[in-house]
Amino acid sequence: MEVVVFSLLNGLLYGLLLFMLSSGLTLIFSMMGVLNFAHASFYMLGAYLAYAMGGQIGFWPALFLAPVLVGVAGALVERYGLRPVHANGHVAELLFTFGLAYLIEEIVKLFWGKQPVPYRVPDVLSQPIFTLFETTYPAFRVFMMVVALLMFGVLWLLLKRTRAGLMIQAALTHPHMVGHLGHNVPLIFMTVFGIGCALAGLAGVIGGAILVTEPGMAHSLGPIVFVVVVVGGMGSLTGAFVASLLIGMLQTFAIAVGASIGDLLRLVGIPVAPHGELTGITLAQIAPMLPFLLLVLILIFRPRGLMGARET
Amino acid sequence: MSDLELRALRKSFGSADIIRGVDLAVPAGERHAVIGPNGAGKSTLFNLISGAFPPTSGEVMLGGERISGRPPYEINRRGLSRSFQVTNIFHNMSVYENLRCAVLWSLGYRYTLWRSAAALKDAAERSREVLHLIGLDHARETPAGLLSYADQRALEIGVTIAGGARVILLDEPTAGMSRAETDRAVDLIRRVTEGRTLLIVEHDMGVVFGLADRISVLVYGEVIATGTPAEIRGDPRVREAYLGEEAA
Amino acid sequence: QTVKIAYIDPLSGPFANVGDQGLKHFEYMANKINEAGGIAGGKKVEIIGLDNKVDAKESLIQFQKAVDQGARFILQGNGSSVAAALVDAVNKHNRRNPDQRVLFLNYAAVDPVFTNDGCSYWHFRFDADADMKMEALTNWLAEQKAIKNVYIIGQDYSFGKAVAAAARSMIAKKRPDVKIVGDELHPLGKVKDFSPYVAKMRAAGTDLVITGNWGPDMSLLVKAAADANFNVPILTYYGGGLGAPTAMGSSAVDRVKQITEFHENVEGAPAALMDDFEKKTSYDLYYWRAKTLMEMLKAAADKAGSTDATAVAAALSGLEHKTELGTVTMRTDNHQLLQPLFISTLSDKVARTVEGTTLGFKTDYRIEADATRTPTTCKMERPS
Amino acid sequence: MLEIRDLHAYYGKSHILQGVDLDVGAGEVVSLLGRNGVGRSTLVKAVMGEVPPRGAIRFKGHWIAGLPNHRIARLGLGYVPEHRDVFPYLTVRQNLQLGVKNPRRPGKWRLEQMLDMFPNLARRADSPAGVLSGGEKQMLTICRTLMGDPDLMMIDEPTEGLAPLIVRQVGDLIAEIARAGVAILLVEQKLSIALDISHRVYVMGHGRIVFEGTPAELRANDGVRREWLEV
Amino acid sequence: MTAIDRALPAMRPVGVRSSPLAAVAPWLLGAAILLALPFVFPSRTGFTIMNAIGINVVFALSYNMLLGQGGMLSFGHAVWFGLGGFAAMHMMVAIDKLALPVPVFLLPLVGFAAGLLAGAVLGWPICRRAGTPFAMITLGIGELIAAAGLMFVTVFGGEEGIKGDRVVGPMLFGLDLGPQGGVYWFIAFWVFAAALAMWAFTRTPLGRLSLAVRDNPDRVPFIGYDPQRVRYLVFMVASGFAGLAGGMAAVNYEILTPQIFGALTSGNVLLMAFIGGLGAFYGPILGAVLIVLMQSMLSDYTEGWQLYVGLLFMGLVMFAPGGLASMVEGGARAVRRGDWRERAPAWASGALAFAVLAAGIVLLVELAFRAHGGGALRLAGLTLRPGDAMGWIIGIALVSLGAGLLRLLTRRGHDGDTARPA
Ligand SMILES: Nc1ncnc2c1ncn2[C@@H]1O[C@H](COP(=O)(O)OP(=O)(O)OP(=O)(O)O)[C@@H](O)[C@H]1O
Ligand SMILES: Nc1ncnc2c1ncn2[C@@H]1O[C@H](COP(=O)(O)OP(=O)(O)OP(=O)(O)O)[C@@H](O)[C@H]1O
Ligand SMILES: CC(C)C[C@H](N)C(=O)O
Ligand SMILES: [Mg+2]
Ligand SMILES: [Mg+2]
Repeated sequence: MEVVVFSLLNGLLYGLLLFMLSSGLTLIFSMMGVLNFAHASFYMLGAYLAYAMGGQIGFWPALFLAPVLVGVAGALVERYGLRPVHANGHVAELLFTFGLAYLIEEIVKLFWGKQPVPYRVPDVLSQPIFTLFETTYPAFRVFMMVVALLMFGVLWLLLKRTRAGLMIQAALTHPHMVGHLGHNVPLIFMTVFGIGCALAGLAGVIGGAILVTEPGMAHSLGPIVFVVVVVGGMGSLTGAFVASLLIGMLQTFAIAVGASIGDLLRLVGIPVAPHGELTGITLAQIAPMLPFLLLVLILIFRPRGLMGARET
Repeated sequence: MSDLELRALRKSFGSADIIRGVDLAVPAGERHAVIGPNGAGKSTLFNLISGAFPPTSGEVMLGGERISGRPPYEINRRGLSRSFQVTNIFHNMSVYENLRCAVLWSLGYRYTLWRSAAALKDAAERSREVLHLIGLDHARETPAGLLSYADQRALEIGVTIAGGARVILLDEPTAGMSRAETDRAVDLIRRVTEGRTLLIVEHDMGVVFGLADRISVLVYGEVIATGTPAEIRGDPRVREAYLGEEAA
Repeated sequence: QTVKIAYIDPLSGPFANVGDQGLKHFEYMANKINEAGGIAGGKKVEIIGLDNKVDAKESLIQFQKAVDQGARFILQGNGSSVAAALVDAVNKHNRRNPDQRVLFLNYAAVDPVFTNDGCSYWHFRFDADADMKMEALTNWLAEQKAIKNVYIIGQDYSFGKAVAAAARSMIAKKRPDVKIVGDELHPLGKVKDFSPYVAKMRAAGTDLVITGNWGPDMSLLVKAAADANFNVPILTYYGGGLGAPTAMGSSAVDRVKQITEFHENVEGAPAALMDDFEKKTSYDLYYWRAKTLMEMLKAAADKAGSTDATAVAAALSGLEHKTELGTVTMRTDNHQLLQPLFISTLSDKVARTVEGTTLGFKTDYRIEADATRTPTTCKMERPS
Repeated sequence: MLEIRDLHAYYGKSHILQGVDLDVGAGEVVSLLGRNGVGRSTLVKAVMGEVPPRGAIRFKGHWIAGLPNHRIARLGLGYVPEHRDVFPYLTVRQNLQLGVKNPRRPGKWRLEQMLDMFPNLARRADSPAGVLSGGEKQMLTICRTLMGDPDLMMIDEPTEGLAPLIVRQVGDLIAEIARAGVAILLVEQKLSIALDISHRVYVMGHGRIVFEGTPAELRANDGVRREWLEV
Repeated sequence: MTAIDRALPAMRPVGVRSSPLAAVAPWLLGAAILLALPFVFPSRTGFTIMNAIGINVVFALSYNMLLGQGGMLSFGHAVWFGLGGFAAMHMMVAIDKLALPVPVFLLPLVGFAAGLLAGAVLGWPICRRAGTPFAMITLGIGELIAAAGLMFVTVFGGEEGIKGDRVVGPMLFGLDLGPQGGVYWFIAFWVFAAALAMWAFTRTPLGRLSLAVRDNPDRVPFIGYDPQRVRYLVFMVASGFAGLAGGMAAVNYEILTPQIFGALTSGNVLLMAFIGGLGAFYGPILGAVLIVLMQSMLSDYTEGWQLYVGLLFMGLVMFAPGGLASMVEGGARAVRRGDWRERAPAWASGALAFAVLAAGIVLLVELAFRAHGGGALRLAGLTLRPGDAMGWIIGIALVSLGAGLLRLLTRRGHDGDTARPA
């Protein structure tokens, strides 16, 4: 019982964190079609900026300023980096962001060193907010969930209300034509990219405090955000949201269950040795690979993802 | 006996019925034109015949055997080849490469990976013939994407006939061509389809009446009339549904 | 001329900070030796940092490079997995190139196998192995009658497994009544949030956690525990450094214990040295054994009057050496260093704090060098 | 309204436009005739900056050569390219909506109006434009540009692939657009319509203007017709 | 994702009608280079690096089969490399344990077989998709195998990996694989053989068809070919050669760890292929050389080497999207056309501008790295300390100068001048 409740909470938390991360990528990858491998790096940037500014101006202003700065950085990258590269197609863009990821990591090391930095949230947020089975639940985690949900809401409106979505989709196949109709495609792309990065930054401000803020943090979250977007379905924000939660739950429960493959097989009536090479592997060990398993299966059996509009 | 035959062919996308029961028989060696208003379903008909997608019901017979429901490459291997309304060639490859790729299967090379393509005499020869036939010898090594529109259309036809298919489907081959180019194209088509079965969609009546042995008129997914050019020209329904006054 | 010493450890990737910290230690100690006139009659020593990303294969590439650049001494510690590969590589190399033999000076890879079945004459270990440390930890546990349920969690590789194995057998011996309620291995350096594990521990009614985790795996673990204020004592191998203290809040005070050969509040720890070290490297002095290692290397080289690997090896094995904390000995039978060990607890009332926090460690026990001796199965073939 | 002076354009090394002068007055319908490959499309592309133009182009008094195309469009210059560039993944309706430059200030052409005019489009209003028939795409592109109510429309081969009946319709539509006060530069193959609806015609050959005059004059001038238009 | 295909530079129909000599010449040259190298770089280090390059050359070429030929962007090519490698490694162990009469020299063949087989099995579901779905599946498979690798300890050895000894079994050509030098000849042989085989592949009907599939997959079914089948076959062959490279790695390093399956390896090969240039067959070779050199040497000179690597990628992608090959081609074309004299100045000034810019950046970065803890920066006599402004000023000056020059040059490059009669 207890375990289930906490797994639910933790799953939810991790899921929402994933969503914060991937929501930005949904814009950049599944709408603009840019395979942005530096996305997690912008997330890291957000965390470090928040840490740095938090020291000067306090957490709350930083909570807003850091993402803005990251967004601006992103916009600049789009304008002076990706835009010229865009003409050479997606592989070029991809490699550009590859390089960018390196760059950002090194720059972070330059300024803040290789050690994790003591990035703490204000005490109001580190207070326990409620207690379940004598486990306290820190206010900050709840705060994070709220922010995530807000992000979802705002983005959703943004995409519904504005024509930007349409223009981007159109521009993917016929950029010139969209221009001929009097729409400033480059500007739209720059803005959207900037917003995407800002979202990553916001995720960083929060994720950095929940996890640890260190130069390796981007690297460790790299591919999984793509899993979320693709599993959710290209161009579908709701999809990304559901996928995040799904993956969050999947992983936490896998750990919670902790049964070994052998046990499971025996459950379904296949008698096997308890501690064989394969049968000895526990779900907990498999947990990290589950998202990718999901990714592969989805792409093979339902390439449009959970809620994808078009096939990737 | 008829080379290509459509039997009670139907196609609907979701709720929209596009092809509503088409029966058509094209005897071997006939040049048969399909005309009809925009959106009547002519290209869809071609897509069904060539296997781009399966019919909702009914069947397509090629030389007496059923081809409907088969994937396009199998249909093509059985000797039916089609061109596209919107030019559909290999833009980054040279004109010559375009043609050579188009002849390979018909010469039985399939997925060969132990012989150099350059060393295949017959393939080279056939490609050169076609190249000459469509009058693009001068552009042999030009990337297809850089050809002028008219030349691209010519190459489209070249790629379509290169495989030596018995039945040829051409979808608006002369669309967007000036009189001069059109006449050249018609001449080309006449030559390359010599002794083959041709099904052609055109809006240029000059071309249609000049080329076709028989004509079918497709309106909203149904064939409302089939006959010789003379009959069709005379048919009031056709005038009213399609030709308007022009043909008069 | 200079004696090149290759330091092969992660300098990039998730464990970069761990590797960097070690590198700074050895560079600092090398400088001290050079300032004091070098080794074997005035030769300067030079540390070459080589990045292996905690990957065994990468390490061998770096090993190749080290040898190519003329290094005859290899320092490595981060990851028994890597160490295993290096031991093998060094053996092969010394067999194939008897004229340019190489020594492996292991300062932290503590899988016991290297000083037992897998031991090599060319390998010397300057850190107490997982068993020796576990002996000490379990001796402490033996007295904690209140503790009934122990949860073991570790990284899924030889070292983590070694720790778990040691814990299981020794607890069974010393505290048959204690129940092992959890025995978990997680992928090395891949887990981002340990909350699920903590939830599990709590659900299992754990009242003591034992872990050999290090680097992010350690910091994230304690952090998750702190966030869920899961306040049971944790017995660690690496709770005292490598980024862990930064991550634990004050809630960890009096709960996180570590077993090490040193911490900054050990009686007899040379304050001047520690201050200078912090000033120069902006790290705390964590690897005391780095000092011991370099000093013993010097001693051996001086004794042999040469820096040739074979000669140094001969001098090193069995060498006795005095440090501020007591006398240490390099066992001849398996090349394992015997040195005093300390069990210490995180505290907020200490003279010296770590990693810029307000926390530091205070000694609970001191285990004398001889008391750490464990039986060995090592049969090493020595060069004739 | 649109003045082009000594316009040159290149594709890589090949010199396509070799100094073209051309004018379109307000509310005027002008046709640009010529064989395939003489450079008519290139001309309009150059005006929109899709091919880098060399020379002077003035629209409503603004020098527009080299401006980004969206700026040009916002000056009121509409462009319907050849080969039907519909947005395949968007529905017909969405395609038309994107034609509108500023949703807050809709122009004189209404979406419903368009759909009435072309029942085919109405029928497909909510299916992706990619599946439209060739002709339907053609109509869609014209309507889409119209939605941004331009003062001058450059239409490249509007009747390509249209059934005779529809060709008439399009002819009428263009005439109607013109009546609504929109100037039109029409690139056409089909002499019949071009000559019917336009006030002036240019004939182009090998990157130069080889004839300029009224339809009547062109009809009269067999020489030009034979040399530059027919076989 | 047609966008990917659109992205790719058209791969020239390699010497479709070129004379036989012209076709053979490059290979003679290549062979000559391979033979000469050991005498040019006789040091151990030389061999170590050259061997690494050799392995990556084969790996990168096999990758270009996928991307350059088939238009398939894969993030999991390391899988086939790794599986081939482990197969060879286990064979090596077996040769030792069971004293099999198999020469280690032939192990790459085992790798090839394993790669081919794995590609055939896993490739079946993978190749059902193209474009982005394909890319993402390969990403997933890569991560999956990488994670699984750590679990199946008996097969992949967990974190410790699997070790082997290459000086076992019968010798071939009396070649002793003990010393690095011996290994070089082994590598050289397989590099040449594999490259030749892969080049031949591009000329076969299947090779040509794969180009067509990359270019316009929708048209292919209507000329009688099944694009999915074409992709699948190309994928298999590419996997095979990746496996062969893995086999070479097994022999060279005598150890393999599951990390080999990781995104890092897959990312690297993508970089090598693209930086080298997908457009020409030899492109990936250049890429492999450059990247291996950088990764194995740069780190010795500076702490910030990854920063430079990052900048280099960004720079190359921006200014030489066609990769190194495209530069070479450009030069060659100019020479053929004989107008290289006119162009030379432009190139020279461009190179100069780059050099200045680079110098500036390097200076700044190095200073920054020394800012905390590090000592002073000594070059060409003068000593710069992060403390004082001097170095920074120079650096910034250089950067702005270089950037300015570049801008100027690129400006002149464009023919955007639009006359405006006053
Ligand atoms: N996949 C599809 N889904 C929905 N409707 C479709 C689809 N494909 C075609 N249609 C519709 O079917 C009708 C027939 O299309 P088709 O392309 O066959 O017309 P056509 O006769 O070729 O006209 P045109 O002469 O203009 O090319 C069109 O109204 C088109 O919108
Ligand atoms: N992208 C391109 N690259 C190189 N040359 C091109 C390109 N597009 C067109 N051309 C060449 O420019 C010339 C003019 O092309 P354009 O499209 O303007 O002809 P056009 O007058 O519009 O005739 P039509 O459109 O009826 O074919 C043609 O000869 C064509 O070969
Ligand atoms: C650096 C240490 C944490 C390495 C660890 N003790 C091991 O043996 O793997
Ligand atoms: Mg059609
Ligand atoms: Mg045109």
